[in-house]
Amino acid sequence: MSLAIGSLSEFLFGHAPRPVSCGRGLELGKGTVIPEINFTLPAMDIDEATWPEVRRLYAEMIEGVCKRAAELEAPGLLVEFETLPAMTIRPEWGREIVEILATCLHGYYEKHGLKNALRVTPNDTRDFLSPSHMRDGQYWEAMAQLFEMSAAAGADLLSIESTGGKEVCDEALRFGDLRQTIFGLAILGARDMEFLWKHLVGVCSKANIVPAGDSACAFGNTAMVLADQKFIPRVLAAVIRVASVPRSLVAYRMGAAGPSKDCAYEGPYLKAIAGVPISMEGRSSACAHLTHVGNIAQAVCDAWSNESVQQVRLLSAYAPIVSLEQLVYDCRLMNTAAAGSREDAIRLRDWLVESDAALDPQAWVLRPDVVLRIAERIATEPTPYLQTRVAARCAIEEIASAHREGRLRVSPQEIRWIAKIEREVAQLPGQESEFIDEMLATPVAEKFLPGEYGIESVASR
Amino acid sequence: MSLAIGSLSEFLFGHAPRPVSCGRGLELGKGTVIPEINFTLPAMDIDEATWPEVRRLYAEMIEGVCKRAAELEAPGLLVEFETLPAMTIRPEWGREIVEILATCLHGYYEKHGLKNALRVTPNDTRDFLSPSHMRDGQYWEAMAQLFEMSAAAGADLLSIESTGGKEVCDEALRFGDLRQTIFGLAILGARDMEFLWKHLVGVCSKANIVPAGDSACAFGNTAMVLADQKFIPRVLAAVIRVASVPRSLVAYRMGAAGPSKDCAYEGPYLKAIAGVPISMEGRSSACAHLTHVGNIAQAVCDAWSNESVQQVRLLSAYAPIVSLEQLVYDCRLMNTAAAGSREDAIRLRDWLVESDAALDPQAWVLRPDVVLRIAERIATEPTPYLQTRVAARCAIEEIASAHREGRLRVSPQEIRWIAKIEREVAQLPGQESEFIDEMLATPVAEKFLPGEYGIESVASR
Amino acid sequence: MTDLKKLHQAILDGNAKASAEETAHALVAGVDPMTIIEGTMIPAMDEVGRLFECQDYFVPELLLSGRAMKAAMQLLRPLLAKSGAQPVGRVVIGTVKGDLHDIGKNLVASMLEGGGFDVTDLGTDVSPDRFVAAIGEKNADIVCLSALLTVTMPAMKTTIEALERAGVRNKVRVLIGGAPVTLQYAREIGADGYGENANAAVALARELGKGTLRP
Amino acid sequence: MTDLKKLHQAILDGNAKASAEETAHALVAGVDPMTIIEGTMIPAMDEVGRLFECQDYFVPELLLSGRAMKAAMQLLRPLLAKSGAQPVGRVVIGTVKGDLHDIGKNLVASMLEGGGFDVTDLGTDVSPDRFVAAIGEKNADIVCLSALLTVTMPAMKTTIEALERAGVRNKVRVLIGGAPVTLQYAREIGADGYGENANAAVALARELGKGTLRP
Ligand SMILES: [Zn+2]
Ligand SMILES: [Zn+2]
Ligand SMILES: [Zn+2]
Repeated sequence: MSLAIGSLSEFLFGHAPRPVSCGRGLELGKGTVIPEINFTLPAMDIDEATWPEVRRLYAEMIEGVCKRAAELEAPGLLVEFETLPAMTIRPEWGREIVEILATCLHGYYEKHGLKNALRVTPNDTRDFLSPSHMRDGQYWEAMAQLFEMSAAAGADLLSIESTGGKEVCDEALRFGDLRQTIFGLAILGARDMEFLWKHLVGVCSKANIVPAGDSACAFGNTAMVLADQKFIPRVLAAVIRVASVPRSLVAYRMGAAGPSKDCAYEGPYLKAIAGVPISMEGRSSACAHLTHVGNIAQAVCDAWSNESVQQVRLLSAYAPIVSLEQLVYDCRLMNTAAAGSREDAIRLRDWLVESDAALDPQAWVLRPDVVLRIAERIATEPTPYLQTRVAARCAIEEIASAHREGRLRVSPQEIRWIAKIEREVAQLPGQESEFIDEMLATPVAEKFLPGEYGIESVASR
Repeated sequence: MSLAIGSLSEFLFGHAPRPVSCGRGLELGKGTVIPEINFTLPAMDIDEATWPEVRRLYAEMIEGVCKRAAELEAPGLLVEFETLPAMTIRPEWGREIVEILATCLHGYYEKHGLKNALRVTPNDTRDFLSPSHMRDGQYWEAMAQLFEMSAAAGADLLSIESTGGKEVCDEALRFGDLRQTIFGLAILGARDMEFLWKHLVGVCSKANIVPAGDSACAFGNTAMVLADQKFIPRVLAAVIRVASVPRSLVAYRMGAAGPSKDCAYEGPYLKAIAGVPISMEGRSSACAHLTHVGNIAQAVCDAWSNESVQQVRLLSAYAPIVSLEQLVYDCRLMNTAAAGSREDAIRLRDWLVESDAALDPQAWVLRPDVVLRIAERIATEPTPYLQTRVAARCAIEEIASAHREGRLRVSPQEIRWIAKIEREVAQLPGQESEFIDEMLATPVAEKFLPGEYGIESVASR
Repeated sequence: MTDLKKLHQAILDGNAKASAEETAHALVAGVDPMTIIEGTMIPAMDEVGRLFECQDYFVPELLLSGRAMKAAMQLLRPLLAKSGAQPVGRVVIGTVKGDLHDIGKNLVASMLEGGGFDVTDLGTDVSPDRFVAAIGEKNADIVCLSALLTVTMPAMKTTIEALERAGVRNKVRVLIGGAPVTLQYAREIGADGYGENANAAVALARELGKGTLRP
Repeated sequence: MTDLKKLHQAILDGNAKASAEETAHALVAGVDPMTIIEGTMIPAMDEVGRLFECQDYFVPELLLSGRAMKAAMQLLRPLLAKSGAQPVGRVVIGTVKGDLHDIGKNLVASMLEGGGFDVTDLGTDVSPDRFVAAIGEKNADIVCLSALLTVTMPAMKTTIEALERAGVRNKVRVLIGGAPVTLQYAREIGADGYGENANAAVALARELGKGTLRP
């Protein structure tokens, strides 16, 4: 597999080798960066009694952001609806909201010419059971149903932030255990992605809509948030970010087309390897989580997102409208720079990069040059596990050498972690089956059902 | 009077001809753009019973933003405390909050090396009486006392958003009456500014702190918000913005040093004429009011602000921390670009400008080239009234010609307003005394007390 | 009839002087006052309303047309039977205690007046007692409370409680508005309605006038 | 004494195997169990706590040291009189109904364990009834409720109401946390405390354990 993006000068915001057309006239990766807005409910119960109010709130939110997008003459608008658990478990509820959103979006396209599309992201509820059932049972059934219903009710793109492997990774992150994290990502996560995205691509192709992409949110972003609270080292979070790339790549191998999910900060790698347009978030999503990659995350984005914000009132307007406005101005700046020349776009990209890169290893691994170097190594490996192994190894190598050369600052108490991670990566088995056998023999095996990931249990071997 | 900024290539963010040093190591206009953060209480009563909670909230807010500023290694931090009415009327309350904020800021300078300064902006309560008493009475007394107390309690800069002339302008804005607006700004406002800033500069020089600047918020921003709601034409709001420049300039003539107030969008004019560093806000202050100048407002700023946000919880953190984080990343980008070369800084400035300028006359009049042209004309006039007259005339001329040349879009229903404004501006008297006599003979005279503005009433002439 | 076309135009132009002159001409020419009102003035104001709704007119134009209409009415009112001159409703409006912001409140007040309401504007920093007193004096149907500061919002609740204690809460509909105010908050404090902006506030007052709406 | 220095180091390193080995050596060499605990293990864990507080240690190091301590204790516990082995407090913890997020909750749970609490983790999506039942079974002093979604926050209130109905509210202190939760909210629903992050939650549990704090 060779990279979709061959050189640094082609690695730009707004441009993707495989652009996507979706919804009502919306194009991603064709030269213009588009704002992607996501919103959620304020603190409230969701039940029969409050359901009319839930409907009213979604109608109010979508109307607010569309109205402002039209007033600001946004170049287009991608709206993401991420369901809440109750709306996946009871898919009819999810469907109702999809319909409300789609109706408003159609209206704004017709009345105001606002190009737009609706991305629906059912919340992955399969871990409501413990251990999780990934491929059957009531939670899977309801979620599968919601995909179909969303496609029928007006979704233009389907996404998910799938959680296969999370059972194993949550503990691993707390204990800073990279080996167990990689087991969760590359063995369990990648297998679940294969199953899930095969299914999702099927649903989309029947409905003639776009299978967009997944996010290693439950892994990479959990690590990022823990690192931001100084609970785990940033170097570890940075390595986990890169190690999550092969898992997220599986979606594209199975037929997903992008744009990737906003909170998939592994996006630049996905774009470099698979050529798909990517959605990113950074300072724009400070409302959802604080970050150390606020600018650099924007460097090669095709859609620019706020991640999520509740319908709470700020002094000016509701928070989703505030987010929308900020995204539109950010996109204006990028699109204005790019309208000058490719050199200008590169210049802005590089300022976004340089303003963050040296301060945090999590930013460093998002440098376009670093991304291309590591992506190339990932692309040469045949399986998600081997890709993940090399991804982790390259990531810690890049960090270590940048730190040695004085180009990247690593805080004193993190320095011993560089050697620790190098050691752990070096000890990862060369054979996937060996790795699986080893992990199945530890208490980790009690946390998940091997069959749910297509893995034969030790007993049945 | 000649301009402090002689050419477009010197008109840059981060650089001001007359930089300001203040607080603990903070420098404005010396090459680095600094974030300025402002926060306010959530919905609550302020009274004896809630006062301990008010204190707790301010302590929580300042700690939150300082902590994050230190984590993100902000190049400095300007904190603005704008009092609420109850804290001006009872200045001891205002003083207590100043002390809480100053203590925290001192601590972060000492422990984390975070350069910082505290701007205190007492809320102008003089219009609690109707008609307002501007120079005596309980409200003036309390406000004057708060200035002194703030200086003693740890304020590093004093500002105000003074309201002299507002009595007349509020009605004028509703009726789209430019003549009456100019009376409020240039006759009443300018006289009040002279009285007020003479006093303020005195307080600051005694305490050896910085008299910063004022804002035509009650005029220009009221017009901007009304225009954004489509209640008044944008061309009118744009002309009022430029017409507010001479009033705000008075502060600098009286000895203010900057940085100007964030919400004074007339800032670029102040910088061009008086050479002071300016604080600006744009997309960063969408939390406080929506805007059509989200990027262009940033083009020549020295501090970059969020205007104000309540202590409400977002998914990530409290809203002031979210604002702070976004400001820091915006400053990083500007400072990174400027670190390259002056040409790079100009490039980023011009993208910020071009991305907004053509879409709205309010943006157009903030173009650095337009600012320099109009500023030059303002600087040649001897009095605030004549300066305002020429400012309004030049503003509508610039808008009309840019629209004619197809460089600025004006919406169809606003076009007839261009001619209307041109007519009204042409009819403004050449003599200030004539203008005053005329207005004193209308019902407008019932709205204010001439003596409070140093104007002899008709009776006593 | 030519004269009445000019009156129509004077109202559309917001020209109070011309409006009064043309009305005077029409009266001299013997036109019946009700014909002037129903045949010309009301259609002219309807046209103004339409122009405002489709965003061709701005607020100043709306308000100036209202003034022109008033100027004409001052000549006509003495000639009319009392019965026909009922206002759409009686409104008491003010910015609540501790809050000085009045541009939004004034805007709503003038737009309500333009819409045919009898409006008593109590100004800013209005105590609950003054609201209670004004409701009695003016026999108001609707009370509009405005607040721009988060720290003065609670005074809306206090004011509504004062209306309850004074026994007048049931006689009036309470409408609230201002930047930090939400529908949610309106419900919490038991207001009858919430206007997101001046347009919405006036529309809501009309609805409340008809007695059809409770949130 | 050399051996006990090694035990000290094993706990600092979070090396459970070495920690157990060194403890076994010390016992064989005839060192009194209470000497091992009070002279070495408690000072070692205090050192770990200090390193964590000054941000030299991260959570994984804290938790691994806790594991190393536990491994040693497994050898020592049978040799101790029952009286000395009281936990700091008994905690029941869980993510409330409808919410699946558990990383924050798990972090708090493991840090509480490391801090000497007896922790019962009910997992995620825990109904009010299960909290009530667990409090009875475990004779808990403290209940920790976690929520990451704005739409599951109200379940915290419901849970506290259930504790009241079941008559156990007065027996326990209720501590809440999670991204959307605020001190304000904790007060509103009558919780006893709010932890802004895992550190704060553990510190608060310690305070509550001493019975000193009510918000
Ligand atoms: Zn996510
Ligand atoms: Zn998301
Ligand atoms: Zn202001």
